[in-house]
Amino acid sequence: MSTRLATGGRFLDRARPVSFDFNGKRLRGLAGDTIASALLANDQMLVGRSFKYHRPRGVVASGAEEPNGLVNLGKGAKFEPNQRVTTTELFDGLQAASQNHWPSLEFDVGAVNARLSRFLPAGFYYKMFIHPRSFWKHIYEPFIRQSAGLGKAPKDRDTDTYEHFHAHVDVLVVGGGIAGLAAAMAAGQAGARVLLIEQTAHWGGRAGVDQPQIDGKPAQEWIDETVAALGQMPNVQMRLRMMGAGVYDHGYVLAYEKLTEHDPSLAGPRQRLWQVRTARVITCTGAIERPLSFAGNDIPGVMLASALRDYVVNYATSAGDRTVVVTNNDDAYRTAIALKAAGLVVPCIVDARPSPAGELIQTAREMGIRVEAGKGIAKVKGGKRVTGVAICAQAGEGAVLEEIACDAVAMSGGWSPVVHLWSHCGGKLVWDDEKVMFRPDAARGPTGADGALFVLPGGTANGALQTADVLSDAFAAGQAAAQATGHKAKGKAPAGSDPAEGPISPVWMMPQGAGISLREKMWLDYQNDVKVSDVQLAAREGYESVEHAKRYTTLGMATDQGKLSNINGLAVLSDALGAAIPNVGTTTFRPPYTPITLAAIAGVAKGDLFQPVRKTPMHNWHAEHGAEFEPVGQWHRPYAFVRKGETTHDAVAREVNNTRKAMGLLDASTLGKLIVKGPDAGRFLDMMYTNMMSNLAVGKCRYGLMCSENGFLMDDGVVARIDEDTWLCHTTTGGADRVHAHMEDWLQCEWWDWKVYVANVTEQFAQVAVVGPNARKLLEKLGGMDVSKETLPFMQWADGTIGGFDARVFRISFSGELSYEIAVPAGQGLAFWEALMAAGEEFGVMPYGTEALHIMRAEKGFIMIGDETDGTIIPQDLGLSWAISKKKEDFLGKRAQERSHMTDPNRWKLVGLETLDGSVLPDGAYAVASGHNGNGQRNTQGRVTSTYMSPTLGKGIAMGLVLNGPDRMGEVIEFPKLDGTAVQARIVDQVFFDKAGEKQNV
Amino acid sequence: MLTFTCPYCGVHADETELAPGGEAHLKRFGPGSEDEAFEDYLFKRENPKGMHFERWRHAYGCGKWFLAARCTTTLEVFGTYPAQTTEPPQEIKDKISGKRPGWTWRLFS
Amino acid sequence: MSDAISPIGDRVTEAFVTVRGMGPRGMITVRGDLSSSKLKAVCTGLAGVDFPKAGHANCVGEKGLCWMSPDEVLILVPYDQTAAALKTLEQALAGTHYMAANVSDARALILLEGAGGREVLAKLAPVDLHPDSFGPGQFRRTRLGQIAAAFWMRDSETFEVICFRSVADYAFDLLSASAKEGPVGYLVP
Amino acid sequence: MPQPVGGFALKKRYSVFAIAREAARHHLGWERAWASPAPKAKYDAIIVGAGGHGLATAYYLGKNHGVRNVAIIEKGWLGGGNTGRNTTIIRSNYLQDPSAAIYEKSRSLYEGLSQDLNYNVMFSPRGVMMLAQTQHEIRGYQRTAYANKLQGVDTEFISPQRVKELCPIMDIDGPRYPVLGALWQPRGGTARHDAVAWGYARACSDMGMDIIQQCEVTAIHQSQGKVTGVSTTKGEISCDKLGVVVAGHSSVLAGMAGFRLPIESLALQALVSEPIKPCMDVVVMANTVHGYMSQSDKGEMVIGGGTDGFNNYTQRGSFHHIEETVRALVETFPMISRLKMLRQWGGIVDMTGDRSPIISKTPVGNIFVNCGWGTGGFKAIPGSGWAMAELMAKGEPGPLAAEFSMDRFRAGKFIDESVAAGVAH
Ligand SMILES: Cc1cc2nc3c(=O)[nH]c(=O)nc-3n(C[C@H](O)[C@H](O)[C@H](O)COP(=O)(O)OP(=O)(O)OC[C@H]3O[C@@H](n4cnc5c(N)ncnc54)[C@H](O)[C@@H]3O)c2cc1C
Ligand SMILES: NC(=O)c1ccc[n+]([C@@H]2O[C@H](COP(=O)([O-])OP(=O)(O)OC[C@H]3O[C@@H](n4cnc5c(N)ncnc54)[C@H](O)[C@@H]3O)[C@@H](O)[C@H]2O)c1
Ligand SMILES: Cc1cc2nc3c(=O)[nH]c(=O)nc-3n(C[C@H](O)[C@H](O)[C@H](O)COP(=O)(O)O)c2cc1C
Ligand SMILES: [Zn+2]
Repeated sequence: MSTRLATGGRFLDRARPVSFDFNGKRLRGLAGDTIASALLANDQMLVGRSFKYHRPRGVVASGAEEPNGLVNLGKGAKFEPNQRVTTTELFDGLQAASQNHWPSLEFDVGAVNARLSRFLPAGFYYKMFIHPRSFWKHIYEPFIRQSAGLGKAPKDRDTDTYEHFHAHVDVLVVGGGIAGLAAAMAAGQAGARVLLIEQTAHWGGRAGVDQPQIDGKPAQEWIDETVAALGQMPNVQMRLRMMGAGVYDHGYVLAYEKLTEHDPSLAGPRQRLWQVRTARVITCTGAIERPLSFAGNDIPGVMLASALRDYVVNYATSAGDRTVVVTNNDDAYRTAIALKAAGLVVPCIVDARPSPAGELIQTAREMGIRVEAGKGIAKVKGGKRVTGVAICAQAGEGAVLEEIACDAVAMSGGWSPVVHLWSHCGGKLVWDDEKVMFRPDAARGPTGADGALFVLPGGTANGALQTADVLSDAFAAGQAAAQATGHKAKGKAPAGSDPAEGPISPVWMMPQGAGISLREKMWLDYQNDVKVSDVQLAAREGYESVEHAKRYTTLGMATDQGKLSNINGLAVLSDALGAAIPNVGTTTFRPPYTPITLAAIAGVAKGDLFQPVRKTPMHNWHAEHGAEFEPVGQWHRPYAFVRKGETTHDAVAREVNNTRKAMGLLDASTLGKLIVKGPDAGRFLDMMYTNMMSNLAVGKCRYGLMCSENGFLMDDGVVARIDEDTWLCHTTTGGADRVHAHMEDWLQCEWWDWKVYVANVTEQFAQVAVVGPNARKLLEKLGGMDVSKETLPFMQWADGTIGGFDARVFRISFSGELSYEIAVPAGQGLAFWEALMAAGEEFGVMPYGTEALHIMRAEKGFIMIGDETDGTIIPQDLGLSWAISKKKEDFLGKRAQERSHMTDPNRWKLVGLETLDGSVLPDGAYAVASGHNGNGQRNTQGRVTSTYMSPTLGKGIAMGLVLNGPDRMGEVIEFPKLDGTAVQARIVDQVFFDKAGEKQNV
Repeated sequence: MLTFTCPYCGVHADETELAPGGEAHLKRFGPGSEDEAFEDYLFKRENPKGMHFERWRHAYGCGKWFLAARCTTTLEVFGTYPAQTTEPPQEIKDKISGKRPGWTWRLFS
Repeated sequence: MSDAISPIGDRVTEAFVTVRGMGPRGMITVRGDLSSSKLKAVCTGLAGVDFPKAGHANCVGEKGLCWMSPDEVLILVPYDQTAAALKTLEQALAGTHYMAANVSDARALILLEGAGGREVLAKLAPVDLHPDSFGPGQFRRTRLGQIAAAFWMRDSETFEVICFRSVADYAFDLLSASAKEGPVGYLVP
Repeated sequence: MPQPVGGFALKKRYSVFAIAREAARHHLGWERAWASPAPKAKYDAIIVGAGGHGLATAYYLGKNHGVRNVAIIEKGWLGGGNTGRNTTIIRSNYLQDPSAAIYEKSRSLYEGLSQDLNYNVMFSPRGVMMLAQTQHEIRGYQRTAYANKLQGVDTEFISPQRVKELCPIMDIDGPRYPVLGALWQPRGGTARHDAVAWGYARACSDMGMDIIQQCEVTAIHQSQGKVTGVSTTKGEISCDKLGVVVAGHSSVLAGMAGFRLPIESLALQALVSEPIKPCMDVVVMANTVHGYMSQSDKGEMVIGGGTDGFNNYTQRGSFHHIEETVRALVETFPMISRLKMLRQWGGIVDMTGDRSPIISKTPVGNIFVNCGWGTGGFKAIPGSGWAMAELMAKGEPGPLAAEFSMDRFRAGKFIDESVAAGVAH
């Protein structure tokens, strides 16, 4: 049974007991525990069920590599699935529940899959569920999906907060083991700006458990001194609970800091996502121990040897009373020694090597531990818990030599350096035959913006296993990184020493000649239930590439990303293919190193801060006066001002009618305003616009069209000539930034010798359109400048004051009414608006929104960018040829408009459309033509681009693009509706209201 | 996540401060040009696997367009230079030649 | 004429850094040949400070000059002096190729007060704000979260941040949220 | 079904009975899904690129046109390009006629593909919705719905309430972009991407075609304006016809043949969350905020967004796109906030000047290209293969491919889908 030992536990604070909940049971732990250590201390070996077969699962590891110990953590807004028990620190009141079982962890109906496992080998679903076709959607897939997933889906909205942080350093050291500490020391001493991060809550890594000698002292002493010394260096920053999540190109590293989740009493954000820019990254990420593949290696109680040791030393927790150790290397003997030293029983060390003989073996033997050399495990006995092992000769087929009763098995298949961060940006690996591992290939590392290697591995992560090598390697990496960033290396590497170790021997299967029934019980990927036999099946079926084998079997695709299984799996694959391991290669390492929350990625950008809202100076007034806002780009514009008791539709109709009969105010501040100035400004605008702008007289306005170089209409607006070399260009609301960038692009990159400056002054001004028959009366009442027809005729502008406000007044109209657009400094926008509203009361003033604006322009047959245009329309399609200068040799889009498809007489052209019954044509509807095309699609001859119920005319009006439309006035065409019926509409002139323009030219 | 040094303001800018602008050194073809030349100018792209010359705008900074010599497989940046030129500076070409002997890109080498 | 309203008004968030909305400030964008002595002279005359070098700002009180780009400088003056300053510019530069635009109302100004201002900004901007890399005198145009912004340091504990008027609320809320989340303990001990 | 041709025996069929039979002998009797032969000296047709499109082209060349002396040459492992790394969305609710035609052909072929290939590609017609979150999008999608009706594509514009019913985990009242409706294609969905490649590969191999992996085409040879063969890392191979179907590498292959394409190769990224129990039964695309999400049959949330803006051949992208996408989806689906990103990756997509694909003859005789599927070609695999096979077999495009020829750029005859306010996945 697993239990808490009476003494010891480096991380524990025995004075601070905590209580927590597991599957509704109240359990006790100690401050300093992880959930895993606390569960083990409570003899809770069973922690979950596997994905496919629902096999019982116990903790196997003690860190980030854990595949099994995943729980649903917390409740309500704090609920989180798939939380790893080995990396979750315990706190008082923590609530955890195991996953993937029904009705309970102990009795899981899904476990029937394990009995059926013979029928569910790798890739079974590709071969099954094919017939009959209709069964897939209704029977097969629902069945498969039901068994999907591990943790439960959260239900509530997360109430925690998250943030980002940008840091810039010379050297980022990832991993706070002795290697990381040494590397940081080397870089720090040299004067580089260093950030050292460690994913756990403790510095020192494995050395804290194994306690080699460093600089002649016990490792712990050296660790404490070094941490203190680094803490004193102003150029070194150190942070715990911060994981190096991903290395990206050009020295960008994502790091994930857990701030409060280990202690609910802390305030502040839950997690912080660091975006680090660094010249060099040193990965001192250590190594991960590999499991061994023997039958029954997934039974709870079979654990990594290093993990058993960690639990005893760090958490004073034993996984069992009697632990059999099985290994192919010396390091596992440390576990036997540690267990024995803690007073636990180690009945036997089963060593696959024929004649192991290092110092550690000596020590173990001296302690009286039995060592069985050349042996392997034939089979682990037990169901939800190990009860014993059968041992056999490693060289044979698994004939049982002896059964040994035990309640835990410590396995070690050797160590794999953590090369993830090295590999994220393309770092390659080399296979080390002697150490039986992939380690970073210094000659083929990830290179940065300058073409130099920017990730440097250090210590165990670089394949060094002995402490002396670990320290010198990491220190050298630290110095190299400092030198690369312009610092002078100083100091010398700390000296480490630990017992000399004998060679490891590669063991990919135990016993070596295991038959198929044993291989079907050897797990590689515990979470996804991938076994040795599955990988062999993949190889047999031709899924020979390691990537095919991965995808076919799902090996390494679970939440642990194969940290334990990948190397074992590819060794099995290469064996099955008869190929060398390095020729088979690994799968691709991808960020993040361990999973990070989506919330941390989003950071503060949620709710109100999700995206910026652009507001006009009058925004709050609108909000207080019933505005329903519409997003236009990031702007919020009032769609309509809805009064009590009105529908939005009513409000729009009222706004239109009132504007046409009395007067309306439109907040037009969002329209883009670009000043274009310089001796070449006229020439430049002649290139930008299809019309001629250079000959516009000072004081006058002209409506202009702007096309992309590809010929399509991209923006429109009124251009005013301010003085001899200054023009003011208005753009659409969404267009200001785009058009500004477009102008700068051409000026800077094509006509850079032209003397023109452009400034975007959109936000300098609040702009109000005063529209309607009473518009002039209102302005005259406010007074200050002459706005009469004579002084300020249509399509002119003037500067002056109105009601005391500095104003620039444009006489332009997008509604067909008498209309002034008045710009005042934005800071006075609200006051100006309020002044207009107050003074306008006697003239029936009302604000109107974008929908009324749209309707009024449609009644007048004016086009709207984004309605009549969609990125495929040229001005010629819209009857705007009058706005395309024939005199100009060139303008942007002119050449494109000469292409054969652009001059095709069969292009659809803009017309007005009027339903025969006065109804509103459906928006976006197509007009059908007879017959079908070569693909069996109904032929069409036009489509609706804008359509409204006109409050002015009391009937539906529309515009649309129709084949030869302008030549077909009066003809009736048919628009099918979605319900199967159709609407008939007549082709008419697109100007529905005041064709003569009598209302605006007053 | 690329970084470039803006040749105008000297800021070592993060990709998120920049706007990408596609292939550099395009020669404009206007009215009267051949269909093929115009098509090439607007659409046909080098899109090389290797050395490339491209446009970036320091959009969140000084607002200037600049050009960069960058490898599309290693993402190494060989230099940035102002957009007011029809050819990469010799110094950058030399630097590329040092590391990628025999490179060519359109008419440059 | 009524008083100009600054987009943020006098909003204040008190946290480990105080985020303070500022009243209107006179700002004139000048584009032209920054090497011209005429242009330099009129700018320095108006702002009462030396002409800044690339990437820098010289600001004293409400006045100052900020280097925006190789052909653009931003002149800061008290809000009510803007019109006069523009006139001066126009007179001095008449006949040369330049542009001067009043952008006072197009911008919002926010103050960050407290030693932690560096960290508040580093939560939002991809800029090296380490004291060795950024200090008083320097000027940076960049992004804050999802918007364009620029900042400089009035003194070692005060940042002045400018952004566009329309997103002033977003900028203020973003800076406030960052301030409220507390210090990071990285750039500021 | 593929018919046996002289000398080739049909593989053992996959079925539940076959599984039961094999279970009894521990699955030791399964045969290879496809052969790994050495290249022959000459083929009637060579397809470069064993992605979905290349394999489907080969398959329909054999099945529909009886051309079976075919090699499919792949520089890596088959299906390892974009076919093996996409977010698997299948839909055909495109706006423009040529697009709707080919994508709908494709979608309908997907419906019977598992049976056709005798390989379960797990096509899951669970429904795809494209959210309308602005007035502009409503109008764009309504227009698409009208167009689809006439194109024979079954779509519908649905209300926010219906959106919520179909996808209860969505916040349709988000403060920034409330959901105003959606374009809903009930028979759109997803398929198991790898299986599509593997199923086609198995069927091609079954017809006697050679799939040659780990073999890179390094040069293209021509004589008198016509293709004669290719050089590869496994030697010289002759052919009468060459199909270039290499997605992100199209410009490289075109360069070998001496012409340029209107294509740029950009990185497109995707990510998956850790697996959770089923909570989302439809595919949702939110184009205003730039993100889309579905839940795989294994339980992960499969997420994608926009492309990087610079040419890139690394299969890695810039993190800020992931940030933007995740931000959008956390806002749209608040319950995913505490889920974790398990893995992110990228693919090299081939973007054309109008964002629509190219299935075309080229300046060189008997070289045909199929490319430009960009961010949205997984859904097109069967239809594209069908159309490309017809083009290669007959030398002239059929109606499905006709409009996708590369001279459309010269004429200015674009097939622009972005007009319907959509991104193309
Ligand atoms: C992240 C991401 C998400 C996507 N999401 C979707 C989606 O949801 N829905 C959708 O419909 N589409 C999606 N797509 C697009 C879709 O994946 C592609 O359009 C489609 O897979 C292209 O298939 P293909 O066969 O043309 O290309 P690929 O699958 O890329 O195949 C091309 C093959 O050519 C090989 N090749 C290249 N050069 C050579 C050479 N010289 N010699 C030999 N072989 C060579 C490559 O190795 C590769 O295997 C997505 C793409 C990505 C990257
Ligand atoms: N003899 C053997 O077989 C053997 C095997 C392994 C280790 N060791 C010994 O263990 C010690 C190893 O020292 P080391 O410092 O190289 O490794 P380590 O494992 O002690 O330290 C690595 C540290 O990096 C952290 N880490 C890993 N990935 C991270 C990430 N992405 N972000 C943040 N932190 C991360 C880990 O939590 C750990 O604390 C040496 O004493 C060595 O001799 C010996
Ligand atoms: C639809 C889909 C679902 C995926 N699900 C998983 C998954 O559950 N676990 C996993 O590790 N990877 C998953 N992946 C990602 C792949 O592991 C891999 O990253 C991707 O295919 C790109 O290949 P590469 O990373 O090897 O370059 C998935 C990919 C796709 C396209
Ligand atoms: Zn710059």
